[in-house]
Amino acid sequence: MDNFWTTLLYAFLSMFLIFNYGMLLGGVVYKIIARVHGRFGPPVWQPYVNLVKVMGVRTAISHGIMFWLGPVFRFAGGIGLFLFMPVVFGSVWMQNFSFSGDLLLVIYFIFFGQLGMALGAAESGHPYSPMGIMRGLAQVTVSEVPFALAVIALAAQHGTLSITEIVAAQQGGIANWNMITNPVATLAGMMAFLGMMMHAPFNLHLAPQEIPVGPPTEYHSNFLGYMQANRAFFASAKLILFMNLFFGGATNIPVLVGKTFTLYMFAVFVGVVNPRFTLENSIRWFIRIPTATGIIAVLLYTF
Amino acid sequence: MSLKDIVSPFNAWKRAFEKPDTIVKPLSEREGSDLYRGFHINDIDKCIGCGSCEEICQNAAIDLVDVASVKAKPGDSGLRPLIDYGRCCWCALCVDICPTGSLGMSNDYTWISENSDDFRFIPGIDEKKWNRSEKGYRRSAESWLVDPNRQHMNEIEPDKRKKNFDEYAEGFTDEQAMAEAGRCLDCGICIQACPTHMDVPKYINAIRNKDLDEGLRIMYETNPMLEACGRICTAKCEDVCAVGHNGKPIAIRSLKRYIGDQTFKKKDEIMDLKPAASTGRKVGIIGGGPAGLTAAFYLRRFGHAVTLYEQHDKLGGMLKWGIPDYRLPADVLQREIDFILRQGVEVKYSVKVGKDISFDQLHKENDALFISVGAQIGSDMPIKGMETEGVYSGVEFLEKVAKGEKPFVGKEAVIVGGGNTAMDATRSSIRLGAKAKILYRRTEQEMPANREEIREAKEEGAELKILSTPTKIEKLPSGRLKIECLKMELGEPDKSGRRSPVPKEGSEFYIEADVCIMAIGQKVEPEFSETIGLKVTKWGTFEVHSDTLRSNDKVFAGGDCQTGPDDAIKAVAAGKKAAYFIDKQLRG
Amino acid sequence: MTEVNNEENKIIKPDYCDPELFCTALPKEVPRMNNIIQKFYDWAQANSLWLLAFGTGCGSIEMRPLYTARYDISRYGIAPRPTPRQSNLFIISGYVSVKTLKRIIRSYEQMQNPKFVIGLGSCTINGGMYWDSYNTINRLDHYIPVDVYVAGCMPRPEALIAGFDELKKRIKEGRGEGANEYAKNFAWYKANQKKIIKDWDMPDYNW
Amino acid sequence: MKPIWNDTKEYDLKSGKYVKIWQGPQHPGVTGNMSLELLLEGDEIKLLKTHVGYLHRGFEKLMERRKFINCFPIVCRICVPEPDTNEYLFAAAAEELSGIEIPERAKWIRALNLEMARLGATVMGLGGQAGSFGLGTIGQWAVAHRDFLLDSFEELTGGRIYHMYIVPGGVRYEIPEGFEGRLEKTLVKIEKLLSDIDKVMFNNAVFKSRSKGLARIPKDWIEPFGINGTTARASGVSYDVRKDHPYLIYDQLDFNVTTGTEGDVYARTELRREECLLSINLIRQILAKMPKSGPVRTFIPDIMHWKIPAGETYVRAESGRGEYGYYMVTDGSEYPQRVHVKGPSYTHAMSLLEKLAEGNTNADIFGIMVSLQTYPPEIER
Amino acid sequence: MKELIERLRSKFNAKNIKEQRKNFVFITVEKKDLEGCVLYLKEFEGYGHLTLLTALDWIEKDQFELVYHLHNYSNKTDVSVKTFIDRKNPTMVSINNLWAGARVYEREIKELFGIDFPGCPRVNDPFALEGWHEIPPMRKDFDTKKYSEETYFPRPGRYTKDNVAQMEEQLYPVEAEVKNGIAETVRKK
Repeated sequence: MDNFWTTLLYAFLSMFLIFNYGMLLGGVVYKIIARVHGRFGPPVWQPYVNLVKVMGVRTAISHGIMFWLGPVFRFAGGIGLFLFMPVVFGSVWMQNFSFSGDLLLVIYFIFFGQLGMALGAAESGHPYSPMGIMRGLAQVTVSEVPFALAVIALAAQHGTLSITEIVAAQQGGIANWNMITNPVATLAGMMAFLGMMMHAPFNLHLAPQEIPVGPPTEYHSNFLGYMQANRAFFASAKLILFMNLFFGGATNIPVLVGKTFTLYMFAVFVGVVNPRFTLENSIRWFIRIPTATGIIAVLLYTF
Repeated sequence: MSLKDIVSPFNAWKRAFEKPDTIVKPLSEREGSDLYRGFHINDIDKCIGCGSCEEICQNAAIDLVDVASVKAKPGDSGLRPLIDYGRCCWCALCVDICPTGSLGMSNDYTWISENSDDFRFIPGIDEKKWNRSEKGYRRSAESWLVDPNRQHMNEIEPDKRKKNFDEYAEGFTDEQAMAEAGRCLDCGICIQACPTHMDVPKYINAIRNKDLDEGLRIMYETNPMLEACGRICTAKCEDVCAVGHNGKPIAIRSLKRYIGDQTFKKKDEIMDLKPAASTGRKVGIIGGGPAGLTAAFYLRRFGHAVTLYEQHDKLGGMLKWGIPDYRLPADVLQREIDFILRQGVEVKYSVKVGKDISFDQLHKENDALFISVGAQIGSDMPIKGMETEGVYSGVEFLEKVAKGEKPFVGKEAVIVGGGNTAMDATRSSIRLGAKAKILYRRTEQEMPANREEIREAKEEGAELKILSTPTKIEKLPSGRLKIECLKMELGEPDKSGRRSPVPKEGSEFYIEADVCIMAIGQKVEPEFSETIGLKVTKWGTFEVHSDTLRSNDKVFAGGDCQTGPDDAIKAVAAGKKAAYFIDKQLRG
Repeated sequence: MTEVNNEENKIIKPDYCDPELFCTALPKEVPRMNNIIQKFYDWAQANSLWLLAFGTGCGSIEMRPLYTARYDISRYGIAPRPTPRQSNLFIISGYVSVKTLKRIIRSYEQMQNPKFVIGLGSCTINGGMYWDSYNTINRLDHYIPVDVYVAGCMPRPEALIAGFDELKKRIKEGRGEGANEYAKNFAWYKANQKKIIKDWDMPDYNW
Repeated sequence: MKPIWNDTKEYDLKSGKYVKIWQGPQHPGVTGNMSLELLLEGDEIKLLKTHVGYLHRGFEKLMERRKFINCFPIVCRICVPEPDTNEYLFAAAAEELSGIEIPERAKWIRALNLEMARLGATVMGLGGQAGSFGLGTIGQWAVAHRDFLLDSFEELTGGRIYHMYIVPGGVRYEIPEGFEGRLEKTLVKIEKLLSDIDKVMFNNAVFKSRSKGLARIPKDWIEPFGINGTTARASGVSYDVRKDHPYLIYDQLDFNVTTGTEGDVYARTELRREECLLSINLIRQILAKMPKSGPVRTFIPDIMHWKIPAGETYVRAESGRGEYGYYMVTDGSEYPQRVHVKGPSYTHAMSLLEKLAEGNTNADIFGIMVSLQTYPPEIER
Repeated sequence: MKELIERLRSKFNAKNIKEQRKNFVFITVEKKDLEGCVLYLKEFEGYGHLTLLTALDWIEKDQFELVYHLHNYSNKTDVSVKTFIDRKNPTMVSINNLWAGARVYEREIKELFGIDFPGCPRVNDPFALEGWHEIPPMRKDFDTKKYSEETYFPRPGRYTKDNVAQMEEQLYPVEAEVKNGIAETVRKK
């Protein structure tokens, strides 16, 4: 980190790339889902058009300062999550900011956005928003538990809380990936991953049938634009995180694309064919299976 | 919950590798099915503007509107349906009811507009992209909502009826009348076709409502000779009947007869006509035929005193003397005339104007005069042998029959002509015991007689010899007649649209018969015309103003003596018109 | 035998008029910018139509095939949204009863400025087959501005897709200004609405 | 004795323990255009009230001022997914009162039409049930396959949604040539779909965990709540109008009424799949046994002024959702004195749903509604 | 069926018995007997299913008619119990304690016909209509077309022509004048 400004520049560049990647990934995944439905699906660039559209909406209603801080918080959460992870291991410009305890910060950032949304959505006054937030927070919290346990197991395994170091430890072939070296933690982590990716069966909080789109019910215009942009960020950041933690990170961009896409497809693969859990079901499930798996993983490395 | 339950759902992914169900180009790939009920189309030339579609539309989506390019003509109101797609529900009842089958639906279904007022158009007139669509919903024979078959009156079988002059048609039963009335679409296209413009839908509706008394009242508004007309009318209305375009027309005449038959006993009670306030004016009517009687009836309703001068000893004119009893029984005619007379008409029987009383005297005595003497003299054919014994004119023959004289017909009678008089003569001669043969110079389609008459005549054994005309009649030594004839062929259509016959060279032939009845037309008695000094046309009819029937200040003329020989209903119309304008003139 | 249970139910009264949840400010016209950015926005608006998933009448039965595999309108960038805030296209699918009209107005007013309305079927144009019903409004354009009408009863999904095309054209030409028209003629629309909705128990404008 | 449905509890809204929300009418999680007034404690429904009337068009009033022949295009609008039942029932009531006999072949074609409509509606219902729990994939397939069936309808009747094919006196049109073959192809497609739905929905751990035991209807609720159709059969009451009061030609077809035992959402959904298979079976039977030719329509006397003698009757038919009934009273004029339409879900949506929802979570309410097959237009008409 | 009818006749003085189909009968009872009759049918004769409950407006007789249609699942028969109530002050006993479904029917009838059912829960809540101030719409004296035309902006500028009038005008104006002039004289008394 010889020159702060260069790093910052690189960070912006990678942010730009990852944003576009997230957008395109969304488009492609919709197309794939559509194929299962037996149709063609929207064009790949549709997320961009949607983004321009919402940004071009002429009026916007704010319900107060917290209301518009919600998307900002969320956006910050996404960027925060992204900025503390090495995107391409060993690359100069996609290294981002890394320090020894960044894994903890990352876990925090995953949650951060939801909290911000909670404040904003509560301000909106629409009953569906708090309900969605309530469900969303419960969902995130409950999937954080096995995730945290898996992270603890990893930390115990590698003796570090730095993502970069964890990635570094996994270099040198598939046999070194945590997926192989620590399968139980990976299992717990991947189950948590399902819970975080907002696909069925764990997407009750934004289900249109139960409550219209959940937290963002009242969000529109540029608020929604920020949230959409964040979604692209957040999704790809999460993918990168899981790739880094369990699947050996990426050393170049094709590997990055391949791994993250596969990871995303995993969530989609499960999501398309399943209905949603209700919240109790989902909490019960998370407490039971993934958490137990996580505890086993932790126990395995503690003893 | 088993492992199977977790794994099995992933089967769904195999659909990802199948061809999607999506229609790639929905706007061009999938047109409506062959039967699709899309936007309307209308064959403007076939459409008669009857308004059945408007009537049946429960959404009030259809309006009948003026169309510049279509003019009203007999059997076509000139209006065309305009459809509001802000109302239409595409049920296609309008298509299913359409009597002509002109209305249909295309299989086109896209019409987008920014303006809600756009969604109206006249199918077939306004240019739309589906106008010439071949596919789409059309009314088929089975989906037509109207029964194409008409009810038939029970008739005495031809073999029995040809033995006597009894009325052979029995009239509708109640069920038949209801069924037949039920076929009527209430469109009213027939009203125009009727010379006296009877409110046909109204009285059919009365039958439908089982309110025959009202039906009778409705009919008397336009026609006081309804019982006679219910039997012998030429039923022009049925020719234009909307249902007739694709099925048999409504039996309007029979329905009229049905009302008459059911109500005649209580006619006075039903009609309950109070004498109108007297105006103190006097009107004289010369000739007690349908025109005269009609005029008399309505003039009485206007409150004028009426005197009828009749040369015979019975009223009825041609209805009495020209129509045999099997079609119009004498008592039916008589009871109808009696009803008119009960309105206070003074009749002078057996008075021939110009002989028994002078025209000038009448002219002086009355405030107005209506001449309805009819065309009583049979026309002659310009051929040799007309004066031969055994050659009658149609009217002469029928008059004899009507008087009960039983004229000689021998074994074989030849009737020349194709009108109703010819048919009457034919069937009368059959009833008198002859075999009848009809000579007509055009084809059967062109015959002016009613179709039914022709059919029934044939049923009774009349032989039809079309495209033939007599050229000479000779008396054979055996006492029989030899009628030399010529074959004809049809040439170009003339002004009236009928194709005129052209003689075929070298096609002479002859037939033998005992009598020959010339039913080729009638004319007004020339001696009478001379006595009254009215203007006379080249056909021998009186020339009067065509609208008001007025010639000079107080003389009116109408009926056959004005139009030339025509049917009874025309005479009724003339009588009515005369009554109206006489009244108008008398009131100033 | 008859046990009369006459307890007045306590929670039934809908408290529509919670002043905290409504804004009473009147709508404002937001004019179009006259530049290339506006053109770009118009293009995006046209190609990303989010329609409000509110099945107001029988037409909603044909919306399902549209969203789903057979017709798949997502190909054209059209997607259903469950909340009026995020939608910019309102499809009035057929007849509108008075009770629904009230909800339509609320939903419509909650949509944000460039907003479009498609009137589906005869019923929105001139009353359709319910022209003489005491409970259905006859002409939609008297209550909210309508951009495009699609004739039919029901219009086929294809007709609706053609309607979308027409709407896109209109938006790209810059004529999809229903929201501004509504703001401009607010008094007229509101008077019409109030004529129909007898017990008007909400603010005049719910944004 | 206080009946179970009358124990109105009171909740103190001011305590802050409860939240009251209105779900619908503008809400994708409500079948059709109706709204639910929910009182929630957390996620649990304490009290539910349904509000209908958003689709009230006054059909019964409109019919009173329409002539008999003009009523048949309007009745089908009462039930959008399955309009044919309405058309049939109106025609049947009018025919019974006026004493019109319809041709034999028309009866078979009517039955074919009804079964096709039932199949389409039930397939879509299955998709809706999957969608109500978030399994959109099945919804996509099901609606698309219903659309294939609509193509057949379009070919047979000329209309896609509203067929207006069954008219008083018979049916409008002869079956087009080669129709049987094309219909068979669609049936095969739907059979394949049903086997896929089996795999993806009925053998789905998540679906089972959500729907089993949800909104169970005990057998002794059937009568007081007036439950019918698949909802009643899922609780073990074998009542099917086709079997118990055979109309048209159903007495000449060979079929059994399937019943469930559990009476929960899963059982109701499963029974609907059985209904689909049964409909497919019946369509095949009908096509095989139908007389091959003959008239399809008798003329109605006096079409423009069709008068039906004074009388009254109630006719019923089994729709995809249960017993549909028409009560018609005539007074001898051209207009019906009164037509009352009894939709199958009339009581389901109000009294039953309100009772069933109590104690379930907000998230399940849509699933329950779909499983009861509530359909607002037939409730308020 | 015959015995059932006999029992109903003796117990509740059932009149106007009309067997519409075999196993389907209409009976009419007095207003006061109605509740007892349906209760008897439900509890003792097995008619446990209330198929429908509806009302009819006989405005000429100044009466409302209520129809309770009951169905028996076991022997598959139907009985329709009808009763007439006064149109001036229409009230009827509620049967919501017998059938849960009846409440909805009663609410609907209350709204659409204005027949009151005291004791039925939520009977005064609006059912299908909102903000309705006219007479109940299903009553015969309510004219829906007139109401619609007065309330909902009918489209101006629509016109239609009578084809008979059009032909009169275009083809035979003089005769039409004659016809009308004459018709009057016959109608004149």
